[in-house]
Amino acid sequence: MPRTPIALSERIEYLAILNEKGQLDAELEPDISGEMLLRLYRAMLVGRRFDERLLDLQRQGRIGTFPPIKGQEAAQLGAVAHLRPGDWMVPSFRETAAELWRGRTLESVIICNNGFSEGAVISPDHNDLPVSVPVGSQILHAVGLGWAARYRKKDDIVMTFFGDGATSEGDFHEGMNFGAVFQVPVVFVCQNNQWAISTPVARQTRSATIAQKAIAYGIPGIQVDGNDILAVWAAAKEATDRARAGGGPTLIECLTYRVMMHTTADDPKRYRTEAEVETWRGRDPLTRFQKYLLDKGVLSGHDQLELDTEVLQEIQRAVDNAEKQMQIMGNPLDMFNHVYAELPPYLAGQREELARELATGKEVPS
Amino acid sequence: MPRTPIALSERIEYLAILNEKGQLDAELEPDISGEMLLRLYRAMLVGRRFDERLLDLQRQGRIGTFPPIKGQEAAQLGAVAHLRPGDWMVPSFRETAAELWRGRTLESVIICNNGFSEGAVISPDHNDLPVSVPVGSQILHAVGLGWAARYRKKDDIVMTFFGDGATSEGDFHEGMNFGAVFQVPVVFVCQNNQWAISTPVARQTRSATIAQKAIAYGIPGIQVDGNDILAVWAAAKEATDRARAGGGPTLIECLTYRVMMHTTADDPKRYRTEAEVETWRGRDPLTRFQKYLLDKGVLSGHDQLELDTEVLQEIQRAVDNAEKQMQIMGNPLDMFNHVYAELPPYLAGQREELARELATGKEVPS
Amino acid sequence: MTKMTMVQALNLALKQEMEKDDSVILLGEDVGRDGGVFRVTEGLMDQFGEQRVVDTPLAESAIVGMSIGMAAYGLKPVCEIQFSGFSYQNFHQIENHAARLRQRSQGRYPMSLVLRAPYGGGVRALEHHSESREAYWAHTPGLKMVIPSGPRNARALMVSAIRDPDPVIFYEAKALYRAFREEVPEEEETLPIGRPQLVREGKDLTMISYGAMLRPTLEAAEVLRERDGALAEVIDLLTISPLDEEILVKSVQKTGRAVIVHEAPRSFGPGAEIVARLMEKAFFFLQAPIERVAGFDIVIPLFAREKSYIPSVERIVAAAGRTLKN
Amino acid sequence: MTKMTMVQALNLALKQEMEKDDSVILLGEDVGRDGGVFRVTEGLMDQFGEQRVVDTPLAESAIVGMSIGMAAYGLKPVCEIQFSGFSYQNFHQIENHAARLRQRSQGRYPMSLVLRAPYGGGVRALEHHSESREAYWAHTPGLKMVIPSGPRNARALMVSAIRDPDPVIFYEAKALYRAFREEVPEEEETLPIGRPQLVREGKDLTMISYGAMLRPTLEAAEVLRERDGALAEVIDLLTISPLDEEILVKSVQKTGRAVIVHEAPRSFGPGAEIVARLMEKAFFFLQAPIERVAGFDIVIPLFAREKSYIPSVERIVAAAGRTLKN
Ligand SMILES: Cc1ncc(C[n+]2csc(CCOP(=O)(O)OP(=O)(O)O)c2C)c(N)n1
Ligand SMILES: Cc1ncc(C[n+]2csc(CCOP(=O)(O)OP(=O)(O)O)c2C)c(N)n1
Ligand SMILES: [Mg+2]
Ligand SMILES: [Mg+2]
Repeated sequence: MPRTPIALSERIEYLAILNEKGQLDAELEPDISGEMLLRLYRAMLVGRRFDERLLDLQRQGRIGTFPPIKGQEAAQLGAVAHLRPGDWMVPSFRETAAELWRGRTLESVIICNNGFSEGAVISPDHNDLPVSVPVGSQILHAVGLGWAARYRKKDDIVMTFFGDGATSEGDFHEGMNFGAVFQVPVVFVCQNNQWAISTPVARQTRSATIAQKAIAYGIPGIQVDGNDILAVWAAAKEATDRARAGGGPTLIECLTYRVMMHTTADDPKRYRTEAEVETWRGRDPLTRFQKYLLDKGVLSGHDQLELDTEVLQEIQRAVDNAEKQMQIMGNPLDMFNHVYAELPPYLAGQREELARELATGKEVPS
Repeated sequence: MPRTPIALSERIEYLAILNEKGQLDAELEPDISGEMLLRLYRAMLVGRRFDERLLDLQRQGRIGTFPPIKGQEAAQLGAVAHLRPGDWMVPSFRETAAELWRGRTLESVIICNNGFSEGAVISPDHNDLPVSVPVGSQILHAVGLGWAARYRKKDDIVMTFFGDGATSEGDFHEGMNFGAVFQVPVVFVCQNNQWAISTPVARQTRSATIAQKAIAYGIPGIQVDGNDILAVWAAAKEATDRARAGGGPTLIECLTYRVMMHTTADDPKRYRTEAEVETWRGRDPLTRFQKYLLDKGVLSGHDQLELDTEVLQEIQRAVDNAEKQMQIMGNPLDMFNHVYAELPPYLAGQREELARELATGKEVPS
Repeated sequence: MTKMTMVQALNLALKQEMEKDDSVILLGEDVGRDGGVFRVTEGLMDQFGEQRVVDTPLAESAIVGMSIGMAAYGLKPVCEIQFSGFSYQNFHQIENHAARLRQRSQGRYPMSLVLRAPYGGGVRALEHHSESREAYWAHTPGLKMVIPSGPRNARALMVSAIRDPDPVIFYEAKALYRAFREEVPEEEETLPIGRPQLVREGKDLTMISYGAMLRPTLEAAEVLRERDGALAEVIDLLTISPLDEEILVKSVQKTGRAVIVHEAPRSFGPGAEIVARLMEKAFFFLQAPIERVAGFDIVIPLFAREKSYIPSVERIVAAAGRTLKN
Repeated sequence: MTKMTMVQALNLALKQEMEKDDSVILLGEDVGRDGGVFRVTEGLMDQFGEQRVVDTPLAESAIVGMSIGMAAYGLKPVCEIQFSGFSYQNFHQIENHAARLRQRSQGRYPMSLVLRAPYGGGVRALEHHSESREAYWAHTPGLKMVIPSGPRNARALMVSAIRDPDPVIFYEAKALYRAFREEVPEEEETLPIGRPQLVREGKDLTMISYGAMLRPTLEAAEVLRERDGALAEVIDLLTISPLDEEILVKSVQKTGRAVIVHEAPRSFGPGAEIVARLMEKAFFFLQAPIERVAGFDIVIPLFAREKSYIPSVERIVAAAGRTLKN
């Protein structure tokens, strides 16, 4: 009965395929069709340009606070690309690229970011949950959805996203634990973008990786270069296949970086150096993937230019569209919608109060 | 950039010293003074006999519901024995033996279990928190206490207890994480007694051990035979020394067993087999330690008998005492004590209402 | 009809709804093998299997968060929180999501979810096992807050709660679980959520209560009749929120006097809202200040002193007496 | 005296108390390096170091639970929850422990703990960033619930809260953070917790409010004077709970009429308790039903429609007008 080392059944690995310069580790190259490669590239491009445009709109006061995603496109798209429409994506709040992949319209994003809940619509042919602001809370919903899918004997799977900061919340722990115990078909994707507002990941947790937290739950965990869409793709393929085959959940840690501010209300200069940001700019997932596609001959310089214009036009149309829609939106009475399936009497009375107030043009009765 | 295994800096080990038959692994035998060995034995005995007596009292309706500790004496005492009075013990609700070690009186336990909050007193020369019923919640208080001790540059340390069930709560996770990030002088002791009411530990978590959860936080974790007081002692010594030396927290998993019902309101026959309980009865920590002490010559058959009588008498005196005290306890107005440092006016009014009601002997004004 | 305790009646409701609808799933700590610490779910795992009666690990936020996911998928989870004193561990899941997911998804996802929890004192329980804090949920838009007062309405309300498209917090008074039996019909019975019931007619005074406090309130009404000849009308809220004040208002318009009885702390408690509603709609009929008989604004004491904390028949009668004197 | 925003005034209070008493410790998400997302703790880490201004990992229950341990040790933690909408993650730590540890330890351990959280709407914020749910805390025995209405009283109340031996939930209206400046004296100033303030004298009507709603209430009072010649008395609660009704009762005994204004949902909200207190103590002076002007019983909408949700001057004037007509 001496001190015996306990052998762990979980192995934690690191995976990278396309390096910072866009050079390929050919042995590990996943088999992705040319069509899919181009879809992914376009989606990254839309994610990037739309993010930039949202920032302009915010600075011009045409939308409210929003969280930029720049630099995290590969982590999102490499993962979400494995979902079928009937699967469930359960986002946090910084997954715009993934949401757009899942059929959310650019318009709806703008509308939502401008304070209209009408923007919080989910693409009718996709089974996703809306953006979730309370950090980590959505992880549990993913577990419930996965449980339900299995109960209904469907092969739907669930993918949920969260940040490095989220791993400190109790809900992360409870979600991972329930997910593991019930062996639900869920892929837990952590976008470790190194920061939670002003808190660096080293202060968020003392563990060397997020991936190794999987050991606490007895499930597989893997860390990937999250700016390398091939690595994310490969890890997510394994995890989604496992989930669909009834093999239970996986934790994927995507090492990436929040290149921009936390939200447009934040000023990252207060807490991190420009040098750090520069380093990570050098690891940009989009240019890296571009180089790979050019090298591979899937994309030509000409295609690239054409795509750029096309994407910018698409975004412009969406902005115009959204702004037009918002002009006719805004009946304050709509805020009583969807609170309950049916308005209870006292609340119906409150709605009438507001209706009367609006009708009298805020006239003050004397 | 291939798939690289990630090397973990944490090693998880298992420790046992005194086997089920009370046989010693002499190489690992910790150096404990004869006096301390006897103190520990006596404390185990008091813990055991008092628990049995409480059960009688409960069955006779002389106290309310309570959680028996039988079988977990070694896990508690081997750990808590390393604390100095000025240290902090932060119990869950099933640490009566540890509480008594820390100077809590038998009387106060009886009084508390009979529904008088006056029983929730902490020994004046020990710095402990009262029993905490909300599972896992106390772990965070331990972290705060440890943080405060370090801030005050004291070498006080903190030891907190919780069950296997508690490890599923978000508060366990948040506490371990904060403890690790802030490197507080806290020893986290999990009494893995195999059950959380009717839930077996295998359904509580998919990880093979509780100890390996330490890896998620980047801190040392160890699993010990919790019915072997020497193993618990050795592991706790290492952990308390580390904490006191500024080396941060440790997670100790004590493998033990809840031999009795969860609380006196529970009927374990509904969910577990008598055979399982029998197996564990065979691993009793008290008889095992007794054999060791007899073998070692620290205890004689005669001492043993004498001690038995002494302990039973002590318990009887405490029961008599407590019942006497409770007869003069019970001014309902006391329930207004300690809610605030000073009673606010409206609440003072409520106290007066009750006083008037009591004064009129519940006469109904007509 | 069989005479049933509230535990049995609730069990019947769950069983029958589960038989009818395979989207009804029970989950919680010890609800399966053990049948729940109060035995409300007894026998259901045997009948429906581990897929429909799910013993979960010990984590309230997860139980509720998982239920939210199940409800979004279209199931009808009925989750148990072992004691309402531990439902604060999942407060954020209820406030941030259960109460809002319908709204947050613009009506896309239903949230047919029942959270069952035993509440209230009177059973010599441990610390944190006796609170009555329904006002937290009642103040949360998007939720429904239901508290039955006996076996028969508990069964009917549970059936309605399970079928309700919105999240229902369903508090069960521990003190009532086995306190008395009532005839409960085998055939289906429902009660509308959001509708209080007149349970005793009167003309001199309106008494409003719910849950475990209904019986002492009724007893008090009887004392008033016998002793003073005063006829109290008694209303059982059943649904705390959304509160429908119509029947309360009508009654007070008739009697001009009201006493509200609950175990919850008085300040900012459910009684305050009832006073405010009656103020809004029946002010000109009021002949005396409305009285609140409630728990004190203190931590509910351990059980040795609980009796002085929880409203007694005497305390209710005394309040009614004051009201009637004006 | 310098003219300060509420953010600056709160910063001053924290700074001065930290200078005086090394047991005062700040902790929370982004309170250190970043100075807090609203900059209330700006510069304090530079001045006091990382040991006294502690950036924590992202976990609200841990922030509060750790603060409870610190307070039991004798420190005076002032913890920040980034938005009150995320204080439900720590609800159980507050309800189960902060509000009770003094009582649970028979007076052995103090619980001098301040939980700061921005609350309320009006700043075009994200979902879950605009709620006003002070009633949850107000209904919890053992807590104090404080909401200042401007820079000067925010500073004074924060000092008092830090020195208070009991746990104080301190809500800061985001809408007030930079809305206006007030003279704030450099020298120490405190305000008693538990004491509302008469901020405008009148005789025809009592208006009761607090936090961000105080200013529109005062504006409404001015409109009433100008337009109708009606003189409204205005009371600023400052402390929501424990609620001291004395000054409210005196005022209503004089005016016979009252309007209560808050952002929180109307049902089971703070206004209900005020109505109930006035019912208890001033019923026979009331000449008209008390009006509540409050948030609707719905999820507070995203910011595009917030203006119709939050009580406006017009809405307050209208309610006052109805009250005065009776
Ligand atoms: C429960 C909760 N606490 C605090 C916040 C405020 N907040 C929003 S995002 C954020 C940081 C999140 O960090 P991380 O999880 O790493 O995600 P990232 O922002 O990097 O994408 C914080 C503290 C919140 N939204 N929810
Ligand atoms: C937050 C919370 N949830 C539920 C309960 C009810 N409860 C009391 S003890 C217990 C099981 C605890 O199991 P474990 O942590 O293993 O401790 P043990 O009882 O085995 O000592 C449960 C579910 C509680 N007290 N607190
Ligand atoms: Mg992050
Ligand atoms: Mg256990």
